[in-house]
Amino acid sequence: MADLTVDLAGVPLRNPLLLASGIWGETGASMASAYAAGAGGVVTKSIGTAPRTGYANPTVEPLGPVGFLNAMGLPNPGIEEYPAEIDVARAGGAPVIGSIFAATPREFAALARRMAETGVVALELNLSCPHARGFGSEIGRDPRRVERIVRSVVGAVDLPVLAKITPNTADPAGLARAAERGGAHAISAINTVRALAIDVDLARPILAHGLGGLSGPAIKPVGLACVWQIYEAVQIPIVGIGGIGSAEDALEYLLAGARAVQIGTALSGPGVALFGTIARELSARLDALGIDRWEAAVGRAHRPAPGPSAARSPFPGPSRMAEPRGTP
Amino acid sequence: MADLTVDLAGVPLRNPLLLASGIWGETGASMASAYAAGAGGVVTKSIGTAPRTGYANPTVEPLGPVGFLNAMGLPNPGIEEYPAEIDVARAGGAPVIGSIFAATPREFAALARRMAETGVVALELNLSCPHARGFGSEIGRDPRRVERIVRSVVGAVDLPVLAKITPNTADPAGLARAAERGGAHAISAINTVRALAIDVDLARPILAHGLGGLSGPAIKPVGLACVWQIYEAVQIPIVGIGGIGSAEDALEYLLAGARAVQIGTALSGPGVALFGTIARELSARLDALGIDRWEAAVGRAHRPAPGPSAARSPFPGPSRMAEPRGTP
Amino acid sequence: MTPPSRTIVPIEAVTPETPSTVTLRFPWTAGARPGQFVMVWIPGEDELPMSLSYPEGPLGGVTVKAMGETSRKIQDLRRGDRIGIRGPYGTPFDLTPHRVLIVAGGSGAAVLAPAAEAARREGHSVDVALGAVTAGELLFRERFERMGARVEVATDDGSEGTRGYVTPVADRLLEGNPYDALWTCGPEVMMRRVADRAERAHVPVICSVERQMKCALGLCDACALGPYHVCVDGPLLPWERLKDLEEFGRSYRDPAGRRKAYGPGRP
Amino acid sequence: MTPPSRTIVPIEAVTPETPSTVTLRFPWTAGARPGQFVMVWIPGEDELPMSLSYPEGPLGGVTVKAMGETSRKIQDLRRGDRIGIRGPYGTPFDLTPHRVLIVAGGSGAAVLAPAAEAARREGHSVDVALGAVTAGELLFRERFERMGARVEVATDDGSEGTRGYVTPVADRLLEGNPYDALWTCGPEVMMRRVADRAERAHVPVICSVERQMKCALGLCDACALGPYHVCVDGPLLPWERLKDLEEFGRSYRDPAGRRKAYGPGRP
Ligand SMILES: Cc1cc2nc3c(=O)[nH]c(=O)nc-3n(C[C@H](O)[C@H](O)[C@H](O)COP(=O)(O)OP(=O)(O)OC[C@H]3O[C@@H](n4cnc5c(N)ncnc54)[C@H](O)[C@@H]3O)c2cc1C
Ligand SMILES: Cc1cc2nc3c(=O)[nH]c(=O)nc-3n(C[C@H](O)[C@H](O)[C@H](O)COP(=O)(O)OP(=O)(O)OC[C@H]3O[C@@H](n4cnc5c(N)ncnc54)[C@H](O)[C@@H]3O)c2cc1C
Ligand SMILES: Cc1cc2nc3c(=O)[nH]c(=O)nc-3n(C[C@H](O)[C@H](O)[C@H](O)COP(=O)(O)O)c2cc1C
Ligand SMILES: Cc1cc2nc3c(=O)[nH]c(=O)nc-3n(C[C@H](O)[C@H](O)[C@H](O)COP(=O)(O)O)c2cc1C
Ligand code: FES
Ligand code: FES
Repeated sequence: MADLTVDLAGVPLRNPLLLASGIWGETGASMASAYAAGAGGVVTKSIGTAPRTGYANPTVEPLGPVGFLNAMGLPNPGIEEYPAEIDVARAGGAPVIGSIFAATPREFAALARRMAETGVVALELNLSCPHARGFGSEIGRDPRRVERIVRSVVGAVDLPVLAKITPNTADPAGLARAAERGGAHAISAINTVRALAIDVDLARPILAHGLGGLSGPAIKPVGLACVWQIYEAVQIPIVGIGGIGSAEDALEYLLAGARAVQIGTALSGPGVALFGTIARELSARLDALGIDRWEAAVGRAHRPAPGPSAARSPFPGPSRMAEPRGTP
Repeated sequence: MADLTVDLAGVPLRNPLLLASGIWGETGASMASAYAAGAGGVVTKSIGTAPRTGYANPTVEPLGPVGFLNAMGLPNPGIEEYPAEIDVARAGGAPVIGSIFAATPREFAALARRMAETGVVALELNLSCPHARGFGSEIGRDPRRVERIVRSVVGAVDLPVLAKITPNTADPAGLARAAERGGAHAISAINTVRALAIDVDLARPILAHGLGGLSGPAIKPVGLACVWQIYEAVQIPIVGIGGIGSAEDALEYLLAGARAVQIGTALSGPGVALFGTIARELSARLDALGIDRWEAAVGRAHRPAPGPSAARSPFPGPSRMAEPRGTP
Repeated sequence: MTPPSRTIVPIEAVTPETPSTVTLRFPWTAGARPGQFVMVWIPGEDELPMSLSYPEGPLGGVTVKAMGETSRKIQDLRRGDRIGIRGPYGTPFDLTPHRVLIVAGGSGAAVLAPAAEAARREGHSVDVALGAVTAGELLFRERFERMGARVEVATDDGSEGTRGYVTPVADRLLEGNPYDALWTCGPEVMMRRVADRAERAHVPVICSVERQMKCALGLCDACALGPYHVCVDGPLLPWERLKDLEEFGRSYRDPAGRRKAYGPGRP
Repeated sequence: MTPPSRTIVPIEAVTPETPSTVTLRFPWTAGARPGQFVMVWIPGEDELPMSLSYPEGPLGGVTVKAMGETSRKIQDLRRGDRIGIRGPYGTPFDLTPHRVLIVAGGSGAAVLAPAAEAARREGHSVDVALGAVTAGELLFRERFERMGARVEVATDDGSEGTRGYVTPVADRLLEGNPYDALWTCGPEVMMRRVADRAERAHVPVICSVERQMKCALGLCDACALGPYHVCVDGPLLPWERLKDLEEFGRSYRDPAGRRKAYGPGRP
């Protein structure tokens, strides 16, 4: 059985499958059940200084096999009320990563300090929500601001800090480098991709907020490209996010450079039971590939086998059939 | 029957459905058959100064219902040989928009001059190919370079110039504004979205070039968001591109702000017959919506009906059933 | 795994049911079953979860009580206006029980009337305890009677039937009759009381539960109720799952996800 | 509209067919039919279109002649090596004709052998005119004989059968026999000549055509031949569609899309 344990910037996880921020993360009970179902850990909904109701509905539009479009508007109960939810999740045993959003380095630091007191194992900075005015990718698209915010948070708390990067940029690697310069301990990539759906009959955007963010199968290739580019640019670990719904998807991210992954949209339907399913499939698939430890294959696709051995197995192990050439 | 004719920056088109660059655009015969099948016009493959073979295969990877990933590497016969193909397309009656790519404003201008002699009705500048080193989005992500290139081309030729914008940016509207400042007569948006697919068994990227560009259904919401943002930022017309495969898709782009659209990936399967199908569906759908001219509804979703009338028909015409309230 | 997509439908009929309640009918055949709900988009306003009071096509329907801003605006829609519908979502009623007691408070009858109809079509017996603030607000009373159900009513103001809450009526029916299922929808305090009694009488209870909803797709956690998501695990939930949840009947979450205690007078 | 996706398969057998040709067999059952092709990915090298010499599962197969860099590398693959396969693509043979003449030049037999087998299974008669540079290069000669086809051969060097091209052999068979179909694959000049004669004998001709391929999905235009795309409209094209194309047999396009004249000695 392949070893799925992960060390994520000093945080030990039983497996690399994390609940993505904003999915099943508003209540402690939901986070606890994600962990009970097999997740390696959970990321909270992004929490701000004050309570926010978010945008009016429609906040989510299903786009068939392509994925989901959403603009929730960062609804959250605020940092004063939210710690009670973290308590519930932690009581269930889950390693909780606290996601926060704010507008300025100072506000980020204050929020981080408060979040750090709740017993979370790490912080994730939402620098990437594509549709909240004054937050998210509106600030996270500028490398200098990313660096400043990360530095401010890293100076304020004693926990690993993950910077969550937007794909809505010409240069994801540049944003990741900025976060690394600021002292980030890991990069999370990606958040949703800026997107829109229009209702033709009514001649208006479907989401109440107009623009939203695309998640699910459509963005898996986009997330992979970001992780790929970031892996070549930074030394710190990467958490891959975007369209992951199977062990195969998780492995693509692993080979592109992700040390852990987050799962969001794919939970719609199977629910958190998906974590258990993927964890089992992952072990089996790693065994079949001849990889005994998940962590041993991080970024492996960046050094593909050259020349004639390319068609040989890239991994030592059972899938390689060594037979003299020409055997019928 | 709704009127589908379009004036695109002074170029009259019989309908708004154009063949996208790089699809069926390497040979004159293919472009001619797209027009014969019902397209309003065709955009050529992006042509450079010298012949290029492009990358090794695999250059294209089908990604199921999500779309296609490709990195062709801008293969093209070069501007010296290509005019013969344009002759064939024009002989078939097609209004041909010549797409060009180059590395510098000077090279763009020289190429534009040469392309203008072939009898094309307009030029499209590929400032957005996401995977060719030294070309495309590598230069097109910088608004100042976009402005300089466009200005240089506009100064060199007497034809309408369309600037084709990348979605791999934090600010598509900013790129479009730069093109408008440079004198562009229209914006084409979008090119493919930077993306990657990895083969897990072989632990390597599938495309020979590694990174590629995503096209097809997955990017329709992304293209719509770009067109939406650009429409709010510029006065010049917009050509919407990305994941269009039906009249409904085209109408979404229309309402988001596109005056014309281009179709690429969706031709895989139905072939250019799709142009005729969509043109027919489009007329019928416009009729049903009570819109008598395609052009009359450009950008309509930016001014949705307010308050209580939102649920009424946004268009005058047959789909509105006016009945006294409470009729059983 | 592809969720049902949104369709825009013209309203074909607007029927006032009570002074505060209106039924909208629209062409829609999605194979929905009693107990399921849809997300109803009022363009330019909001999108609300609504049980299908007419789940089967060709005309689907929802019955909406004026509560807050949006549900009040819905009362003003007219024939020909267009709304968006996505769904159906959630769990339908199990129609095997032979003797069903229905306990409906306020707009709760919206989801229970089609369930009762389906049970009657299967030949099962249906008794209904129907409550409202006043006689004119007794929702779907005639519809229940027309299908051959026994209907007993209670009104807060005593303008018809028993004065006061519907719970004593339900208790009385439970005592005198051998039911094999109790289906209830209404204020949670009411459902808690009713279910408590039914449990003692060994009658299995199904509650139709309402919570804040945003995605309706089991993603956003807005509808979390203990470990359940009302949009996927519900809206019908058996009493065994609910009774130990300290939230049920006591608190709900507002759109920010804050826990709020149920005030007097609200569900 | 979802195109077939790529699968990675281990090579189960590598069979040298002639000194310059090798057959790769791999587990693959995609319901392909004779005449169709796949894109074969040699990781780290290239991806090439290859007709299926064994279209039906459980072991699919392609037969590859060493031509350029990649097809030469393919000769060195061994059992257990993994390749990528996507497809099947293109049009299959219509198997209704009762008396078929097959004219194969060089590696053209790769696509024609399984077609002949399928025709034989339908009980049809199959005659084969098989050409190669030299006796050892006569591809699938025994396979044709084993299925009960009449085989007549020609070699450029006269080491077996008629000396010279295969076209005179085909002409002779055409003169002496009433065929209702002629299927051919080989150098385009050869196909042009053969089809020309067959037309005069009123025998309908199907040519299996090769062009530069990139997407194989009818998108990139690399395989354009007149108004056709070989990857979707072909690779089998009836002579009526080809004969008026001035490119057919005379020019092809290189990977940059430049038109190149066929040199002597190449297809
Ligand atoms: C699965 C489901 C099915 C439903 N079916 C129906 C139906 O068939 N018919 C129908 O009329 N309604 C139904 N509802 C309720 C409906 O969705 C709306 O909540 C209701 O119409 C009020 O919406 P509003 O926006 O007008 O009011 P709001 O402005 O949201 O609120 C009205 C009042 O209720 C309070 N309130 C809001 N939400 C809650 C809550 N969850 N708990 C306690 N108090 C709250 C507010 O504070 C306010 O005082 C259903 C809800 C769910 C979840
Ligand atoms: C539908 C289809 C089915 C095919 N089936 C088979 C098959 O079953 N078996 C098989 O061995 N091959 C088949 N081929 C040919 C195969 O795909 C390759 O073209 C061949 O193996 C040479 O590839 P290479 O990369 O090794 O050589 P390259 O390096 O591409 O070229 C080898 C030589 O041929 C020349 N050349 C390349 N392409 C062409 C062309 N289109 N026309 C003329 N000259 C050209 C080059 O200039 C060079 O001299 C098929 C091709 C197609 C399109
Ligand atoms: C409904 C919804 C809400 C989300 N909320 C947040 C959030 O609060 N903070 C955040 O950083 N990301 C949020 N995201 C983004 C996800 O965490 C994730 O980055 C994205 O959805 C891509 O992953 P997926 O394709 O697996 O869903 C949200 C996504 C969805 C679909
Ligand atoms: C195979 C392929 C080749 C392409 N080549 C070019 C090109 O040469 N120049 C260009 O500007 N865009 C090129 N594109 C991008 C398309 O023109 C278009 O912008 C993109 O595919 C999105 O549209 P679609 O989803 O309808 O395909 C290419 C796309 C594909 C799929
Ligand atoms: S409404 Fe979003 S999870 Fe139920
Ligand atoms: S190979 Fe691309 S169109 Fe045929």
